[in-house]
This record gives sequence, C-alpha cells and structure tokens, in this order.
Amino acid sequence: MNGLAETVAHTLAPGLLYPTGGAILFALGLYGLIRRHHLVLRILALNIMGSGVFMVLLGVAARGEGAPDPVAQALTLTGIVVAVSATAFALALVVHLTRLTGHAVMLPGPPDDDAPVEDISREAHHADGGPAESSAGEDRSA
Amino acid sequence: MNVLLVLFDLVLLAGIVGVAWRCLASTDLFRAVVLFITFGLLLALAWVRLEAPDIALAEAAIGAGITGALLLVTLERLRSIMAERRSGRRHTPPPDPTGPHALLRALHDPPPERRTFLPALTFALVVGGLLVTALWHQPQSVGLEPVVDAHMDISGVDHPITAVLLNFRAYDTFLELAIVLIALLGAWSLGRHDLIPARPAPGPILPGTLRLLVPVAVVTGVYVLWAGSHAPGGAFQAGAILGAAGILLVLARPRQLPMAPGTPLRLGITAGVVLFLLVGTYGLVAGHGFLGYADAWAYPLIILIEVAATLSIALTLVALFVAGRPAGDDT
Amino acid sequence: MIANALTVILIFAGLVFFAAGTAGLLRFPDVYSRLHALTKADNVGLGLVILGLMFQAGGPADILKLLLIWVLVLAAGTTAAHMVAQRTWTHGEFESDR
Amino acid sequence: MSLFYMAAALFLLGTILLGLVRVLRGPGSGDRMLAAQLFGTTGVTILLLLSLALEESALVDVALVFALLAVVAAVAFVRQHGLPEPPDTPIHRQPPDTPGPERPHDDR
Repeated sequence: MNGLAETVAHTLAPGLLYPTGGAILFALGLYGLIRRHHLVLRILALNIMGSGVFMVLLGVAARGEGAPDPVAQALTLTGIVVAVSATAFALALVVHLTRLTGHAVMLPGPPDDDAPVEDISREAHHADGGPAESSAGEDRSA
Repeated sequence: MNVLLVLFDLVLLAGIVGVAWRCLASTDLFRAVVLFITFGLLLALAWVRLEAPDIALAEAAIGAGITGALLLVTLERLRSIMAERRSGRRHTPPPDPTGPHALLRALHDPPPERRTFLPALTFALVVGGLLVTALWHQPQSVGLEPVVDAHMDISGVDHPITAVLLNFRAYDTFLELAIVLIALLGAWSLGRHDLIPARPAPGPILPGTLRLLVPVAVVTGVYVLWAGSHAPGGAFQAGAILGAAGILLVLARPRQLPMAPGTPLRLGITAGVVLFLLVGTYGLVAGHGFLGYADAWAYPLIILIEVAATLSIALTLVALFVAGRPAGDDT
Repeated sequence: MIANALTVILIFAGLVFFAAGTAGLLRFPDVYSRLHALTKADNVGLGLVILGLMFQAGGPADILKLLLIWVLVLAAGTTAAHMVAQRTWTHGEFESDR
Repeated sequence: MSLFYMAAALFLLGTILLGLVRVLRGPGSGDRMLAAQLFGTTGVTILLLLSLALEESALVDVALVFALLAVVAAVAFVRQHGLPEPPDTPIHRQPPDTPGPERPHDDR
C-alpha cells in the first residue's frame, strides 16, 4: 500500500507529469497533421507538436531537486523564436499557394497509389478555371 | 499545498490537451485559431509551473501578441483571395456576399476522411506510446545545471539562461538569429506583400489605446532587455515584445501599411547577425576561439549583442507579419 | 495580520466577480450582453485581486507595477469590447463564410 | 497564505475551462473572440496569484506582458471582413434561432 502511494506521488511529480503531457501533445499533433487537409490546420498541428517537444524538454529539465537545467531552457527559448518565424514563413507560403491555385487544402492522394504522377498535379485542375471544376477541391476531400 | 499543486497540474494538463484536441478537430478555422490562442495562454501557465519564467515571458509575448494576430490576418488574406477568385469566374453568377453559399467553404475544412482514421490513430498511438515509455524509464541525471553554475562568475552576467544563450552556447543563438533571417528572406522571395484588406474600426478608441500601449510596450521591452542580465528576461523576450508592439501599430494603421525605407530596414534586420559575426571573428583573431570573449569584455559585448539582437528580432517579426518585400523596392 | 485578512477578503471578493463573469459569458443570450462579462465583471475582479495583492507587495515599485497591470487590462478590455461590439453591429452576428 | 493563493489560482483555472464552452459553442465569431479576451484577463490574475504562491517575482513581469499585448488579437480580429460592402447590402443580422445555412457549423 505504501509502495503504491509512493509510485503515485512519483508519477504525479511535475518532472514526470509534464513530459507525459508533452508526449501526448506530440502524438495528438501528429494525428492532426495526418488527418486534416487544410494547410492552416496542418501548421497548427505542427505547432502543437513543437509545443509538446518543448514541454518534454522543460519537464525533463525540471526533474529532481534544485534549480532546473538552464541549458534546456535556453534551447527551448531559441526553439520558440524559431518556431514562430517558421510559422510566419509557412503561413506566407500558404497565402502564396492560395493566390496561385485558389485553395489552401492539400488534397488527399488518388485512390490508387500507382496512378501516374500527372494525375496528382492539381494545379492544372485549378489553373484554367471553369464551371466543371467549380468545387473540385472540396468535393474530392469531402 | 502539494495536493493543490498536483491538482493544478492535472487540471492544467487536461485543459491543454483538451484545447489542442478541439483545435485540431475543428472544421471552422476561426474556431481553431481562437482555441490555439487559448492554448498559448495555458502553455505559459505550464511553463510557470515548470520553473521556467523566461520561457513563460517569451510565450506571453509570442502567444498573446504575435501568433494570434498572424493567424487571424492569414485567415483574412485567404478569405479575400478566395472571394476575389470566385467573383472573377465567368460562368457562375456573381457571389452575393451575404448569400448562404457564397463563401461557405473559404475558411472551412471538411471533416477528415474515414479511410485515414485507423492508420493515423495507430501511428500516433505507437509514437506517443514509445515516447511515454522512453520518458518514464529515463535515468535520473542532474543535467548541466552544476556545470553552468560553476562557470557563472566568468560569464559576465548573473542570470544563467542569459549566460548560456550569449556566452556558453553563443553558437546556438547566432545560428538561431540566422534562421530567423532566412525565414524572412524566404517570405520576401514570394514577392510584394498583400495589403491587409480591411479597415480598422473608426473612432477615437483604438488610437487612444495605442497612445497608451505603445510607449508602455517600448519601456517594457527595454526593461525586459535590461533585466536579462540578472533575472528572467533578455533579447528574445524583449524582441518579441517590441515586435508585437510593431504588429499592433501595423494593424492599427488604416488600409495602408507603413512604408519602411528599404536600407535602414535591412540594416536593422541584419544588425544582430552581423554584429554577432564581427564579435565572433574578433574573438577568433584575438585567440579566444570563435564567439569567445575576453573575460573582462564579456559584459559589455553581451549587452551590445543583445541590443542588436533585440532590434533585429523585433524588426524581423514585424516584417514576417507583413510578409513580403517592402513596397517601393524594385530589386 | 490585518493585511493578510484584508488580502484574503479582497481576493475572495474578486473571485466572486470572476465567477459572475464566467456565468455571464455562458448564460447571457447574445454578444452585446456577454460584453458585460468582459468589461465589468472580470475587470472589477482583477481590480479587487490586485488591491488585495498590494497589501503583500514588497515596496512602492511593486505596487506601481500592479497598478500598471490593472490599467493596461482595463484599456485592453475596453478597446476589445468596443471593437467586438462594433464589428458585430456592422457585420452581423453570423458571418456568411464560416 | 500560499495555500489560499494556490486555491484561488485553481479556481480561476476552472473558470477558464468552463468558459471554453463558449469558445466551442460560439455561435458567432464575436463570442469566441470575447471569450479568448476574457481568458487573457483571468490568465493575468492567475499569474499574479502564482507569483505569490510560488514566490517567483518574475511572474509579475509575465503578467505585465500579457496585459500589454492582450489587445493585439482583438485588433487583428476587427481587421477581418473588411471587403467594402456594396452600399445596398443589408446588415445581415438574423435571429439566433433561425437555422440558416450560414449558421456556424458545429462539429461536435
């Protein structure tokens, strides 16, 4: 009984609780990255994965007695600034892609993976415009 | 006290994971963005619990000030581009901006397909499970804290994180500044920026608030930069605060973005990297190794680099927000 | 001792206002009435908590910092409420593209 | 005393999580933005309480930064939907109980 209480107390210490939460966030972001098609949502998923990594780093740094590891904290600090500038660049790319193709949704691949490469290039679908493809993007992914 | 702390941790983590889950499950992009802003707020609280006030400070400036505005303005740009394309199409009737189906899909992601459910779930579960297992069985170690602590007196500053960032591992910081610069070059390579296609709210309230907020933001930025030598704070946090203040100014300007003159802007944006490189090369020539300082010069050099880095980060973040080369620049 | 008691009382009163603000956010019928939660309840709640924390502050600099935080939150809340209300008024509560 | 601060912070965290219902349910984007703004105020209070409970005076600076930048997202929000409306556009307000097709889609 005593051992159980000790295990629970050990498990609930921030040094173990937060890394676990970070791992869950990472897996969640990975899941969202695979499942969602809108590029802005995918960027959000990448950011959530990154936050999971930061949480793991900081949680491991805060383990044990005494002050937390300053090197891990400094790395996380650089990581946050890099993440925000990468996000800004990615969003600029999404805006540019939308201006070129008219949509910001990454379409799922064709049903059979052996299809020739030309079929996957969607720009031809969307570049010329016309009623036939009026909502091809939405219909295919719906 | 301990029970309360554990309860706080559990509630906070449940909130963070729940908000992230609902954010990624949203079909409405605006809702996802608002949830992401809340996610940033909760993360800052988590960093506080992990004894990382420096990170919480950066997260506050970036999460509250920069990411939210960036995402909301991106949504608005996407919406206006799609509206333009749709209205330019020949065979469809001109869209009614108030009509039910006009722009229904612009900021909307259809729910994911069924066939990706099982593979994605399995993959995420396996990766997450492996991570958790590895983290739970990681051996206890003291980390680098004693090493940093032992060398604090030659670092030139009193705050361990600033010492690591600008002295012990200045390499990281230098490359980080370079990466931020490269991200900006990438954004600029896409061409001119789009105007933010909307007017700010007319009336005296927003300008009045700006007149209060912007000076306070500048003072806070300088204060945080100064505090970095002995307490949580430093160049990144100060740069993020000043950058957010700049974004606020850009957002509040009616219709037109401020025309930044090209050359001073470029000089300011590259100041951090260039100064870092000069100091590093000097250290190499003087025999302290690349990016090494003489002990007596450490403090003034660190302050000099931090000021330049703050300026560069703030300007770069604003330029990334505007996303595009400055207007009136024909190279 | 008296300072501690005052702190507890003021923070407790602040929490009541926060609870009222959340209840308002959840229960009021439309955006305009929900604005009350932001502009009134939570700002008063923060004011009370800050007033309570001032009794624990170390010196005049800390007190000034706390006051500055309250002023900034007041300004932000006012501006945000004004802008959200104005936008809802001109664009309608439900936009056509979501 | 720090026990009391911690309990108060926990209570405020609870109100944030309750308020999330408003973000999830909407119905309008104004409601969601309003709720996010409200979380900012609550978050500032939690940080101030934690700074006393955990005896970390730097958290006051974090709260200061949050208070300073709380307005940025709201200003970005107002800059949405600025395409010049035609002069004859009716303000498309409709009663909340009309199940119009432009009701925000709720996927829960």
